[in-house]
Amino acid sequence: MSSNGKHRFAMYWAASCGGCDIAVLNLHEKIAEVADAFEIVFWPCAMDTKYADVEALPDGSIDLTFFSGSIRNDENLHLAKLLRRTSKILVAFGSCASEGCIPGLANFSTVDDMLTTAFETPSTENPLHLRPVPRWAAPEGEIRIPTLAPVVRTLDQVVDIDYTIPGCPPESARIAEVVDLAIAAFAGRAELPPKGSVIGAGTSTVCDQCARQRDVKKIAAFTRIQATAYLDPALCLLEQGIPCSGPATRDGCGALCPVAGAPCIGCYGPSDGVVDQGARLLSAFSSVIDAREPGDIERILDGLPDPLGTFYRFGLARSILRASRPAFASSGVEPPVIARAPEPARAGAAGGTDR
Amino acid sequence: MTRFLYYPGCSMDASARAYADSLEAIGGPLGLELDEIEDWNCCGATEYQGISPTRAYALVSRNLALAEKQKNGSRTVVAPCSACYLNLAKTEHYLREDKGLAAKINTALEAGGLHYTPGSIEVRHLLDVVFFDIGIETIHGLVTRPLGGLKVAPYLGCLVTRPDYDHRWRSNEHPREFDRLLRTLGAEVVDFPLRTDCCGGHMTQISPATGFELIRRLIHAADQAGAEMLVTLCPMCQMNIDAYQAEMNRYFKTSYHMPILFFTQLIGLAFGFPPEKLGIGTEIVSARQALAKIGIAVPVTEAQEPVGAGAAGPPRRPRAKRTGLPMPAMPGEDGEAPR
Amino acid sequence: MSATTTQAPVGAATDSAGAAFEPVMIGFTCNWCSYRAADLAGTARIKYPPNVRLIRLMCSGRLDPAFVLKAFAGGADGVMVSGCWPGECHYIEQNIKALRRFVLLRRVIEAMGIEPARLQLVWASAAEGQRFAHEVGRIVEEVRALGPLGWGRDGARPHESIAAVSTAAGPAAVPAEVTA
Amino acid sequence: MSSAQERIGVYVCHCGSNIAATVDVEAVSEWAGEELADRGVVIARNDKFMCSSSGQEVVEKDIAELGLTRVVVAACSPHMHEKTFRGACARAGLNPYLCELVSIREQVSWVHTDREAATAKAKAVIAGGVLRVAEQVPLEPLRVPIHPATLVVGGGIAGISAALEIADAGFAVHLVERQPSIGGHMAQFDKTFPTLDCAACILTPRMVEAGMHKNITLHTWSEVTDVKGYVGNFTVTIKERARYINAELCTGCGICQEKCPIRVQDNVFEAGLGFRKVAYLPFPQAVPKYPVIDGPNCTYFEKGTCKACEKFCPTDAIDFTQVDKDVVVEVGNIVLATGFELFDARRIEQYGYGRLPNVFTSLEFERMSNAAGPTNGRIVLRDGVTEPKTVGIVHCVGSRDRNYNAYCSAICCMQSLKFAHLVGEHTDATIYNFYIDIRAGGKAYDEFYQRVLEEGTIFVRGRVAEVTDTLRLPAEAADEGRLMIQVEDTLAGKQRRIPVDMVVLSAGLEPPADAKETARLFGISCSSDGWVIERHPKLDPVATMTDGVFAAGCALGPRDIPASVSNGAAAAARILGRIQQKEMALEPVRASVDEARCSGCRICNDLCPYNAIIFHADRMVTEVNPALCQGCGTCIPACPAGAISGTGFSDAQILSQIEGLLMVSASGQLREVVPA
Repeated sequence: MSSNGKHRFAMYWAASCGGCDIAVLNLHEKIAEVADAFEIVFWPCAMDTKYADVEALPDGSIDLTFFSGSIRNDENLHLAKLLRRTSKILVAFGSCASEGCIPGLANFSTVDDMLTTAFETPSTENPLHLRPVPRWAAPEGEIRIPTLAPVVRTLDQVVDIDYTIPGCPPESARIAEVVDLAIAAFAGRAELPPKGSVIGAGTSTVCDQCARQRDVKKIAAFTRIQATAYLDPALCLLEQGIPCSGPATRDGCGALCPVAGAPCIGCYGPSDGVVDQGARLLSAFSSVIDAREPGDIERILDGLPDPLGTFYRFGLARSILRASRPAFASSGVEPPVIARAPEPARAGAAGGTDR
Repeated sequence: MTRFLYYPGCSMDASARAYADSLEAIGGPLGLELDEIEDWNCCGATEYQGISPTRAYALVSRNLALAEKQKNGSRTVVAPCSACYLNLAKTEHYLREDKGLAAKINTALEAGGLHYTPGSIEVRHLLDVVFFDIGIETIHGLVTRPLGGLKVAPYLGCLVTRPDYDHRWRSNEHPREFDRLLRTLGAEVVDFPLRTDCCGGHMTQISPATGFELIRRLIHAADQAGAEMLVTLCPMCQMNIDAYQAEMNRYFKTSYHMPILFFTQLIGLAFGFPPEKLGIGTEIVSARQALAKIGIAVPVTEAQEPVGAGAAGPPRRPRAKRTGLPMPAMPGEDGEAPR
Repeated sequence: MSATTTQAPVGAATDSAGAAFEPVMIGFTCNWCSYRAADLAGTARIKYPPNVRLIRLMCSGRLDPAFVLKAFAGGADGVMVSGCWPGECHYIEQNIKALRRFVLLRRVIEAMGIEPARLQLVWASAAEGQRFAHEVGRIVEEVRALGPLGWGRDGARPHESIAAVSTAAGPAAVPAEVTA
Repeated sequence: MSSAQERIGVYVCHCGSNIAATVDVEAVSEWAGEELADRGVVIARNDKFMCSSSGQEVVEKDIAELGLTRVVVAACSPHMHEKTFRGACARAGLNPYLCELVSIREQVSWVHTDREAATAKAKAVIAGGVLRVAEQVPLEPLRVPIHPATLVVGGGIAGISAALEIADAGFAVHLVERQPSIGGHMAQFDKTFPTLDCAACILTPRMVEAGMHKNITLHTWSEVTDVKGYVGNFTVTIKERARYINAELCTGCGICQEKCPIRVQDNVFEAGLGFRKVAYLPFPQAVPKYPVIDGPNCTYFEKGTCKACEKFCPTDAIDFTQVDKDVVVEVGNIVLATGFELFDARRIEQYGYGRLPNVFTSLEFERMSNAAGPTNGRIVLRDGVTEPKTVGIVHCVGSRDRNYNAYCSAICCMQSLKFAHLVGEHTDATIYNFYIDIRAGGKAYDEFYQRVLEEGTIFVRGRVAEVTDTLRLPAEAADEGRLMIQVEDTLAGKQRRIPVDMVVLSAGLEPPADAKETARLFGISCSSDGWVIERHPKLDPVATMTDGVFAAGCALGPRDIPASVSNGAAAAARILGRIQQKEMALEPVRASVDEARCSGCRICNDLCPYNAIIFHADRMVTEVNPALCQGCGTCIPACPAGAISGTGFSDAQILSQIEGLLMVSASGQLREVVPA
């Protein structure tokens, strides 16, 4: 509670594209309500508050924090721990914070590969082969820039979180609902959902909200949408051989993409109780392909040129394997033996345990 | 056009001159391109392996090494003679199976600046290539003078279908592929049960009595089946039956006149080539009489034995008339047993 | 998103004590065929290496790719999936669906840097105890040759500390509070 | 982590020395007690014989006194004693499905030699069991009603025995037979060994009994085309092929057979040695007595002419307009008594069957020696006239042979001895039997062998290499026209060439050509040879792995008539036991859909061969019908939303078992297992 009776609100963007912040701004006039109900203490995208100001805040003094972006470097981790300390309710906001999202796809490659791609491609003018150096003893003093972690991690893999809002970005309408809920809850007019719930989304999958007509699935060939001569506007995309992640993705977005004729790419993450969204897609798609001989199966699966990219586009960092072997091994540092206590398990909503 | 490496073997330009001539003639229409292996050497026939196997394999491997070096786009060596085919095929197989032997052989070959990588060369008999690669459809298309029901007994000899490492033939003892080829030429193939029985090999030198009995048995079975001639694909079998038929007749006091030709000669005839271009007439037991029946005139040459009165061996047993109990059906393509 | 170059196996084919590396492997079997083949190998006293620990499912079709991923992530060096021969499935054709999932799953783990030979499929009928034992032996030797996968341990796991990955000269001091 | 609250008992069995010889059982149970305590293990014991009543009592006592909520038994295999320990838990008041049997005998001690590695694996397997059992939930077996009717497929002696046993107990039987009459192969024989009973004399009374029995419905000239449902509730479609003879009107007088002008070779009943008419009854004592018209060979169907049978039929029973008819029956259990087919002797070209006229097969000889056969019982050569002076009988044709069938066909030795006796009885020929080992293990079998020896049959021990008509001169000139048997006489130690006039090939037994399709139709599995696989080769020989489907006779493998009859009776006894119970408890392993999470994406809809997955278009959700679901679980991992779960093998149980199995390193140390 701030001095003028308003609740404190903060939003931060770790390794993200800023789309989540824009989605919040996208509340249009409702943003004024937020301003009325909350005193915004820390929002780097919208205000010029310094880290020191937040570090000075007592524990739990920020009532509601939306933390978007995944944990890529030590600065992200530092802020995650700081905001955990200072926030009463810490929400993993958007796919990056909850699933790893597009930044999480970096887990396929080693940090070294990334730096090479960034600094030493033919189109880059870098004759001295310079690379960013975390510490540099400049005359004025030591300059420090954040250090890349070998693998990207989600917010709940580094700190304990209270809620998750999925989506890339979360639909503004869903954000509005959460804001209303928060305002009502703080005013004592509503009950906060159990800790660990997924809010701002449904409990079924995108298919539930998709208007396309669904029939028994028997896929003779996978194709990419741009390669299909004719796309039946009314029929389910998967049945037309387009790899649509709708059946394994939580609903809440209103099935915007399939309705618009584009396959769902899974940005709202797995539905309740699902351990690995990619495994679900992999199992579902392969179960219904129309082939019995290994050769035919291989031929049909060649229609999915990039199974990893298709199945783990948003959920790689939270998947069972989390990252490719080279990415893990690239750290080169012998990991400390992890204490027996399992790390903070993400208590999924509606009682679905992590198992 | 199918291109192969060619291992002629010693008999092709000697006792099996007719085999070579007829192969030469039909090579064109069949689209067979046979590049002879330069500086090939003897294959050791059947005896050498009995005396010293490793040295015999080294002798044969030299041909394989030469073939490997000469690769003309094909890795297959074709041998028309069964003995050469089997020696080459068996040696290649052993080299692949036994690493130790391959090493020993290669040290020997190094002396001549040669080396052989096991598995790099495939060895096949001429019939195998004609039947499976060229195929009876193509051959049927090329037949201009069908052999008009000439009764032939198909005789493969003992080496081609045994041990048949890569299972090309449907059966080791009763293969039917040769029958289908001859039938495509328009000949009538008699039910000859001794397709792959022994012709005696060199037995005529070691124990004439045994050799003659083996030859008699083949001729007798062919005669009983009503054949007018035997057809073979091995110079050794052809020579044994052709050259020793007279002595066998004297030994058993029979008067068989059973000519034996190479299948390439029959193919040549069916393709319309004149007999003399196919070496027909150079056989000792003349085929003139049999071929005359189907309108092919064969000039007389001096090497031939005076034409007998054409009397065959002992009278043929009458075919049992079908009054008794029914026989089981033989559904296979040409009386072939189900697999 | 093509996978990066697969890393050479992290551990050599012998573990620290110099003894031959003993892989720990999970084997999924189906109740009607491959599990009974394993039992038959037992009653026939056919010996095979002890590295594979079997899990009984009602059918190979019950196998969820997530189980295989969990096995690898949990420290298994190899996974064997087994079921009835196509056409002999107790549930008529459910092993065909297992085959479909296996083919796609193998592509996914290969892209994640796990050698495909660590995940193998074996069909074995209830009468093939000998074959089951032989296949287990073959697979164990193939995985032994690949060395430990070590996904749950020795580096192939998201260690909590953020090690400075610096390619330039100069030691990378790790800020104290950053480590977990 | 729910396992923390459970109170788990671990019981490790020595199984005498079967387990203890390779696994350090004490160490393992001690380890389980200590290291798995924090996973809920409150007591860990080991016992010489856990499955003994004393062993079970220990479990029951612990459940009562220590308040155990889960039990893990490390012993043989769930297929052996899972029921035993579930029973013990039930008796102690613990839901039986909270008990897990993990195999450390078949899958550890018996198959590994290194004691340290085997002990380590035993620990891992137990850890897997403990973590898994914690996730198990109490279940109740599914009760399904048992339909009292039974389907018997195959009208041979095994099928007839099963049908009669069940019908005599007062329950309905549908007996389906592919041929026009029941009787099977036994009807073709003349005599049976070793008693030389006339086959027809002992078989036809049973056939008539079956034909007349009020509880048996015969479906001859028929085939099963479709089987749906599950134990206790099968829906079977039987295709009754058109006989073109109206059974109500036909008196079985046989005039149609007599007047029918067309004769064809009878390759079924006469084994190709005789002929039959197109309108025919396979043999006089056929049951039912209605003939059939063999459509494809009938002139009427070919050219629309003839109809001789119709003209002369006194009761106008001929009806060319008949069409195949599908009959659907409801049954509770099924007996497969589909019998055998003879090995096709033509496949062994060296024996010349099909090429050399005087080479016969065993079934041809059976027909020849049968008084009602084509030669009225006279033993003659293929010309139908000449009596053989020397006969060679060859054992093991196509059996005990790596190139054909590796197994021994069990009955050919005795059958060959019978042939030798019959040839001796009908002719004064010299008889040779070429054998590898005489297998005469049945009652009075070996005595029959001695008798045939004393009757002068010459036994040559060796596998016949070739039967040929090519003779070797001059030695064999005298045998012109005869057959020569080339054989290695292993007792005399030399090759022999024995001239004979007639050769009888005792061909082995093989499963019917369509054995694999039959297995697929009834949802059972066959061995690679094609014989039906028993639920347990020793202890459950007439049941198959599919509940409600039993097997009897040669469908299970080569066996003689007494064994086939006892198989039939055994299968009948098992079924009668089931019918008495009126209902049956099925393993509660089923899938179910959480409709809240199901989005109706329909990916699972086509995955169930038992059509247990139903889609409700109105509510756009899918449901699994527990009655039809067989519990294979294939739909569970296919659900992209994770909305389908399965009892007995849930995700939680298997994931925990994986974690448990990985807790122990190859050398037996506890490993950090970090839940990924």
